[in-house]
Amino acid sequence: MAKAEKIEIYVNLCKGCEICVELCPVDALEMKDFKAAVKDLDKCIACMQCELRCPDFAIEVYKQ
Amino acid sequence: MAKAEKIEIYVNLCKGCEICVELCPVDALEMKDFKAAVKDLDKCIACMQCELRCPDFAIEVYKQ
Amino acid sequence: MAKEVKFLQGNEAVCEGALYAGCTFYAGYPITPSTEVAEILAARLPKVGGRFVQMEDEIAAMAATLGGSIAGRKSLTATSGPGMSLKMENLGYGYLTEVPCVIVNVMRGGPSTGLPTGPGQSDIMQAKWGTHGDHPAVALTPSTVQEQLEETVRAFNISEKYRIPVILLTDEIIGHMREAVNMPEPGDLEVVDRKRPTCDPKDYLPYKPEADGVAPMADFGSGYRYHITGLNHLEDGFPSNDGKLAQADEIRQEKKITDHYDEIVVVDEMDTDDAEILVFAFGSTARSAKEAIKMARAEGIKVGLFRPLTIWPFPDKHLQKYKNKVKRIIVPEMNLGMAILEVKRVMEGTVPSIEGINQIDSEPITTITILNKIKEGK
Amino acid sequence: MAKEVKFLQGNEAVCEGALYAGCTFYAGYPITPSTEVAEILAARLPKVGGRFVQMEDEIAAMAATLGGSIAGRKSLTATSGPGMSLKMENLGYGYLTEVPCVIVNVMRGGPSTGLPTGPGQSDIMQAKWGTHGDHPAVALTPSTVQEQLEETVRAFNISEKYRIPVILLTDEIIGHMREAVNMPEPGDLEVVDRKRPTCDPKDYLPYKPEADGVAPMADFGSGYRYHITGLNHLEDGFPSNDGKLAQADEIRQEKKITDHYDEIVVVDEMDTDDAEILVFAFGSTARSAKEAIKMARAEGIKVGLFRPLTIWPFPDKHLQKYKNKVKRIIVPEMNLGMAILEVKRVMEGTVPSIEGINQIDSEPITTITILNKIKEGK
Amino acid sequence: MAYDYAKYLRAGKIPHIWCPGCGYGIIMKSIIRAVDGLGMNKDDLVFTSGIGCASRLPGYIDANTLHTTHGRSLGFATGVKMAKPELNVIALGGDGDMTAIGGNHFIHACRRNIDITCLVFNNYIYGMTGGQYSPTTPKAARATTSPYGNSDNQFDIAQLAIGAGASFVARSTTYHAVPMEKLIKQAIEHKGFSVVEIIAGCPTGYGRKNKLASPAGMIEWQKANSVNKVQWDKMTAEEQAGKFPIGVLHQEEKPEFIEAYDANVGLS
Amino acid sequence: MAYDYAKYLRAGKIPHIWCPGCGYGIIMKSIIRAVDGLGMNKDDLVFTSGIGCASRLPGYIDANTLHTTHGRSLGFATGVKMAKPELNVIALGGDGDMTAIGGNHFIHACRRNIDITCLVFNNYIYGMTGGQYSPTTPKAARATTSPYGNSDNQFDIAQLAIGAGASFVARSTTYHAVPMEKLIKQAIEHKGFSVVEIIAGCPTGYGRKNKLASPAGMIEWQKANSVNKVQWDKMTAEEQAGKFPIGVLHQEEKPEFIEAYDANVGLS
Amino acid sequence: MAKTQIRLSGSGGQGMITAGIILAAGAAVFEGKKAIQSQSYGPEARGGASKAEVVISDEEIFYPKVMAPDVLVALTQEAAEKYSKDLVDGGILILDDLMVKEAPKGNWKIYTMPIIITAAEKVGKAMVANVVTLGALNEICGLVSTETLEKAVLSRVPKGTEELNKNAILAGIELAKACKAEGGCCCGK
Amino acid sequence: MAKTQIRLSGSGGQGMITAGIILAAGAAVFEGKKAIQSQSYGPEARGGASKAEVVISDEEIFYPKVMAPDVLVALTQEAAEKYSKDLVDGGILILDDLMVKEAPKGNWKIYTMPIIITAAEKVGKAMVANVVTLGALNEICGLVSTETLEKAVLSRVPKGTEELNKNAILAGIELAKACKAEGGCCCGK
Ligand SMILES: Cc1ncc(C[n+]2csc(CCOP(=O)(O)OP(=O)(O)O)c2C)c(N)n1
Ligand SMILES: Cc1ncc(C[n+]2csc(CCOP(=O)(O)OP(=O)(O)O)c2C)c(N)n1
Ligand code: SF4
Ligand code: SF4
Ligand code: SF4
Ligand code: SF4
Ligand code: SF4
Ligand code: SF4
Ligand SMILES: [Mg+2]
Ligand SMILES: [Mg+2]
Repeated sequence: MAKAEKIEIYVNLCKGCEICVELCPVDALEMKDFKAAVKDLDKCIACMQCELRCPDFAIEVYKQ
Repeated sequence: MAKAEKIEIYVNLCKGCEICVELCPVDALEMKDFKAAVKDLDKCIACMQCELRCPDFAIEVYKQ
Repeated sequence: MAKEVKFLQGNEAVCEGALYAGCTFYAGYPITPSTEVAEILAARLPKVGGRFVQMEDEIAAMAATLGGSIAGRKSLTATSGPGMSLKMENLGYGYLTEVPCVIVNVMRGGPSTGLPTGPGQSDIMQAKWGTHGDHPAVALTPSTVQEQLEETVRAFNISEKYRIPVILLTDEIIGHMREAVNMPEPGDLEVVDRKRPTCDPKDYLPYKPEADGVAPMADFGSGYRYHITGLNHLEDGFPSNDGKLAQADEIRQEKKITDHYDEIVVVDEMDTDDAEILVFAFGSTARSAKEAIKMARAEGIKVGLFRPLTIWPFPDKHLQKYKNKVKRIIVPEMNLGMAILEVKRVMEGTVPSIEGINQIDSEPITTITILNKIKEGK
Repeated sequence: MAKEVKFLQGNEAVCEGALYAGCTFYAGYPITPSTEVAEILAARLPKVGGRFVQMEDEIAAMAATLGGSIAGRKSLTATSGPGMSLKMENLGYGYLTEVPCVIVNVMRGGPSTGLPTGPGQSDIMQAKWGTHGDHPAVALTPSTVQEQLEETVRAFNISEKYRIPVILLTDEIIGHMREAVNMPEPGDLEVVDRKRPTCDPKDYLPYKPEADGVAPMADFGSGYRYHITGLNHLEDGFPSNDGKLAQADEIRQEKKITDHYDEIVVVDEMDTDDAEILVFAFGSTARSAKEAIKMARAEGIKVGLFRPLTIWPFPDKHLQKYKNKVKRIIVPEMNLGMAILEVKRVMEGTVPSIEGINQIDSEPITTITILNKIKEGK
Repeated sequence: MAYDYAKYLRAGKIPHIWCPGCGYGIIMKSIIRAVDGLGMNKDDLVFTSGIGCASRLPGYIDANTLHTTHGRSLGFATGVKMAKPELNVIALGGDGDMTAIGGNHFIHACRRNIDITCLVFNNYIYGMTGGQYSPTTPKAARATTSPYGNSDNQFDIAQLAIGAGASFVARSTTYHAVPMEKLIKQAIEHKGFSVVEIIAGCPTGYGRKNKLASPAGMIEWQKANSVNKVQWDKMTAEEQAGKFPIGVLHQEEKPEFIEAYDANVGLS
Repeated sequence: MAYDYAKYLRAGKIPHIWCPGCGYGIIMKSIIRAVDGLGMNKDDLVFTSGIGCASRLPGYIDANTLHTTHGRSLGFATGVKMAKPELNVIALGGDGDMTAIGGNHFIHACRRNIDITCLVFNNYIYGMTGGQYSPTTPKAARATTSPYGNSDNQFDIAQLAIGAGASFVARSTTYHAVPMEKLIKQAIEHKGFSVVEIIAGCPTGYGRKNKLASPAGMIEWQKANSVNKVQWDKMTAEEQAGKFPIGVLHQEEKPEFIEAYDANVGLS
Repeated sequence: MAKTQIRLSGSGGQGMITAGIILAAGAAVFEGKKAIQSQSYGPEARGGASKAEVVISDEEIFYPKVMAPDVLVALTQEAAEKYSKDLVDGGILILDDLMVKEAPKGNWKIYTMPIIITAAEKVGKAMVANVVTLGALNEICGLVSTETLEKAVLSRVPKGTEELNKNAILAGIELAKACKAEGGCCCGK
Repeated sequence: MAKTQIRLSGSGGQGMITAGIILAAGAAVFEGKKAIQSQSYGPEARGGASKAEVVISDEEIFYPKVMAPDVLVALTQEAAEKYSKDLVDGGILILDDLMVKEAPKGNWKIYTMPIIITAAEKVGKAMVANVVTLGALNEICGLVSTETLEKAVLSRVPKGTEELNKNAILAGIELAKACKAEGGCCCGK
């Protein structure tokens, strides 16, 4: 299973819609102060769902 | 075969389009001075094509 | 018994006015800042046996509004600048065929899409000249939420009485603000219904005017079968190429409005008796003007307010009284100078100075701006 | 070498003018009495590498005309009253986004469908006020077939020079009559092309005016990637809610035209030096006016002709010369009184009598009618 | 006894303005026979139209008639019908009126499924304005604005109506004067939005420029190129080429707009 | 390395104006990946739009961008394309923009088969004006102008396009961000008029009023209710009920308008 | 010739408008005269009775329409009736004998001649009736030179029909001559 | 009280507009005062930061908008920054302590209080934050009587939520009292 090296979240761009959090198949993300945040990078399987569907260019997943 | 008793042509209404003359299957009508006219009432089989397709309410066929 | 007081938004008051006047049909297409009129009537109309429809665009909305009226219902449509521009062709049809209805234009900012959520008063001239060809026009310009209600009723009344589409020319400020309104009870305000024919249907001539220049109008489906066309037509409603008759008919149509100037044109004049300065202001702008005048009067300046509630027909007659009387006229308006052109035309050089305050920056013209202009002494 | 003389229909001359000016795109929707413009250009444009398209309606036609110009072609559309009313929204877009193009309105009779095959001059005010919001406007009114050609070229020139849609406001009489035309050869008439940017694309600001108030305009696809919007926008073309800047931009747009009044406004003045009576006439009506004046002069009456070839901007400055000078102004027009309102406004009461001749019976106003009015002495 | 058209005609309005041989007179007669056959009360009958030769029809019919602006027939009709759903509303227009400038109202009326009968007189041309090409002018055909032959693709009006959601769609021709009458009857009786496209000859605007035979020749052409729907469905694509199906092309049950509205808002 | 969207975005214009969770950001990214994937030159790329939330998109893209009047995107696009056929023109708009007020231009562009790529952002609502029902708002759904639930019938945009004559018609959703990108690519590469309808969530205008879950819930809904065309064709009507097909729904070879015109009038 | 007002009328397809254009163009382009041609349309632009009007003058023409024609050509009964109403007293009326069964009454110089028949039978093509008309009209009224008329006609007709049209002009001239000789009618009626 | 200009601001869904309407309606309908409520919209009418403005006066109100507020309530940081710019010198600024991390600077009397938390936790429903706001605002500024405020609130809330809303008002009043007592901040910070 693929892994992520890094998940970058730009809080200035994040509008807190929770799409990434809710669509993450492995629950690797969470909301913090109305913005998305990484909950557990290790869980991430680098499926890219969050990056693909973030409407605000606010999250980037760097594969290992 | 049906027959017509009378074919009425209203020359004040007839615009001389020749539709009736050309569509008559038995050549019972003709043009006269740019208006439709009965050529041969006997030939008429009262098929009503002329009346149906005269755009100007100018021809009426009375069946026997 | 004290009247019920409601705290209403301007657009809501338009709906109350429409319902009071007996409106039972609305066809529209949404556009900021007029959408509340549609939204409220969508909920309210069915409760009074009326129907609401959202059409595919403003052209269809204007068409359906006229269609509803032709079938006998008092009909309303509401829109704003871009939608108003689209309605122009069918509005012209409404004039020529003399179909009553009310069109609300909640004026917003800018030409084209402009500043869609801001206010403006730049559609004044369009309300008279927007469609091609000659025709009379009636447009009303309320300044308060109370007037939004009352002028809507009056718009329907004029429209029904004179068989003419009437424009309620309000703006985003009045449309969106909320104020207390004394709710009229049945009977408080006059409600006019169009004249309907009483003659034998076979004698009915849909454009044969009575003494007031207006012909009775039959509802479609009421047994009076007749023809309506946007071609120039005769008294029987059928088209004619006779230019002389067409001309006579169009002059009659103009006259049916100009002959009733006194009934149609309403002007609010305040402190004008001894005024040396007149402020000509309408709609939301007139609010600041009124305050500015009060402040100026307090300082002893002889200034008065001329506030047309009817902007079309233009209040020539009312205004002419001030010819050779006032020394200055100030015309504040949220456009680059429209009503001022008419004021100049009417005053025919008899007023030494006619000055505009023209602001199209999406902000209402303030009391201070007008007061300063008054004090400027030119 | 003698010029080639062609015997052309007025609408045909418009096409010759457009081709002379370098028009290579036409988008339209047919309507009497303007259809010949489309029909001729459908045949002629491909021969000069141009394209013709019949759109689904006038709204689309106006849109495509603007689109063609944005991609760099001089573009034309032609229509008449009802079609003109439909174009209003997109015409307003053309003003705010400053896209050059020419719109021909062959004025016909009546409001709405009216008297579609007859002439009229009732769209004068619409040409200025038809779309919502503030904007400058330019409209030209030729009187001869020769002028149909030349004014079409001038319409394109103004449009290109000042980045503004220009209306050629002709009428059914001039549009459909045929007269001899001296065909201009290349170089005879000035042909103006819009300023295009020469700067580095990354420095390009599509609405940053040069000294003349006009910004260079880049063709789409020429390497200058930029944004066009009907929202109020900044110099970079992007929308802004800053009302103050919006206001400044709209004032700049008005000024780009008013500042060039002398270049844009052309008036033909005949026998006016000693005139006590002025006839203000335009378009086909001016023909009869000219003849009537010649006849009146022959009888010793001091009458002159004031014939605007540019009706918008209104020729205020030219007309003001006659303030306190002429005793009467007669304004014959095929409408119920439009240009006369402007004349009254400009003359500010300095002319004892301003009288209209208003005829909308589908017939041209005759020489005799005007002559009689001149002689009436009021 | 000959058919008594006069009953539904306005006295003194005939002869109509249509050119010699114009197919529209044939359609008018079929319409009259249809409404007469249904025994419709003239007081409850509304005809609306836009602008064009076709749109002049309502002026001749003794009913409530509304000759509106170009393309807007259905917009007005919608207002009339919503104000008084008990009226029978027939909205008509030419191919240009209904599918060029009026195309948007056409597809939306189809979508809404409002109980209006819509008759599209398709003569493949803008007749009234002298013969410019329309959205149905055949490829390569000459029109005043297609001097090199028409380059544009065509609408199949019936397919457009079906795609937009109309619940009754039929096609006929002036050759088929009697079947046309029946289709119009069916369309009127159908609850919901019904479209009947009627192919008609325009000798003046279309025929002349396209070296088509006489008015009668245009009618013969219709006969030769139309195929009954039942048979059409059995034909191969090659056999279908250049021909068109006639008859009822589509029919479905679907909630009618005003009924649905009234039920929804508590009016019924 | 994360995807470099910045290459096609205008500097300093992000964050965009769309609401939190609006599906349009997802579409914008798919569009960028599509044009980037095709290696398109920004100088030759034109985006036109009308008015609405969707229509704000061109402002963010570094290309030749034209934000026009409500519904008229395709009219302007037609002018641009005819003036310079060598440009790649993408016309986009919302369901209201393209199929309500712009419906006529939509069907005529389909008919003409002009080589423009048309993207319809279907969020089932008029988003920009605050949530009035649109021609695609589902039956019974609440909108500010359907307080009793929507009574109106819906367009099937893809069927409308097919009925009008479009030569490439596809549908996707914001759930299918990658397939959407591929469909957009195919649409751009198709010679002729191509339509891609994209279902997108509008949490503000539609979701709130219809007790729909979060933005993510709306995306999940798209996943649950869309069916690939191949599979769709195998389903029974009952199985299809309430669902919609995605993928390429129609594709045909048909003369492109400008090519046909140029050949016809001797320009090519 | 100060100013002559001419009206050419008939039914839609008879080419009267083309005839009017040819005549006016001839006068304007080849003889440097002032000339204006105009026409009127029915409800929007369709078939039916039609007329073309021509004004020819040595001086500038202002009012472009014919107010009261000096000359009227009518090739149909309907046109003759409709358009003769304002023909000036003492004016010239040229009628086709086949189509106009009954000449309208007035104080006019009336010429009735077989224009259509001549075109169809003598010249060989009914279509050129309008050119025959021009030949006859010009012979009677002397509006332009025969060379001008020929040049004007040839500049507006399709290639390959030059001879046909020249013959039509000549046939028209002959008709007019015969007609004048016989005092207004050359149909032998 | 001659004329008080009040601005209530926050983000789209926080109900500040409703709060403004309730306050103005209360003053106008139940106390016979003059009151105007207005609001502004983003580019066309969509989400984002929003504000409601209320003017209350004993006399007729002409200019309907707030030119420079005497009182500003801000429930988000963005609103606080954007809308405090023209707050009058010496004006009142009421902030939510959770959402506004950094109070804008100015010569104002600033009250920072846990409005949102109170609504969610103490009253039990985050949705009534706007009514809590009204309670607090009115307690601080004394715009209308508490009865009026209660009547105004109850006339605009859904049936069945009366108790909830009454509690919200009271909670707001309490907050304000505590806050005043502690000199502007009752969050214990
Ligand atoms: C807004 C507007 N645009 C254009 C016209 C001109 N016009 C009148 S009828 C017509 C088209 C007629 O074609 P069609 O609808 O097919 O009817 P037909 O005459 O062929 O029966 C046009 C373009 C008009 N009257 N109004
Ligand atoms: C002529 C005109 N009518 C109405 C409007 C108001 N308006 C702006 S956007 C819009 C509809 C938006 O809906 P849609 O096209 O579906 O786009 P969305 O906002 O949902 O993306 C409307 C009605 C307008 N700007 N212009
Ligand atoms: S999807 Fe994007 S905007 Fe939404 S919460 Fe996640 S990072 Fe933020
Ligand atoms: S890449 Fe996939 S697994 Fe990793 S955080 Fe994003 S959605 Fe979750
Ligand atoms: S079909 Fe009618 S109009 Fe035509 S020729 Fe026959 S009778 Fe006359
Ligand atoms: S009824 Fe039939 S057979 Fe008799 S004349 Fe008419 S078409 Fe001919
Ligand atoms: S132009 Fe064509 S459609 Fe119109 S009346 Fe003549 S034949 Fe009929
Ligand atoms: S209103 Fe709807 S469509 Fe518009 S930006 Fe917000 S979520 Fe998106
Ligand atoms: Mg047609
Ligand atoms: Mg939408």
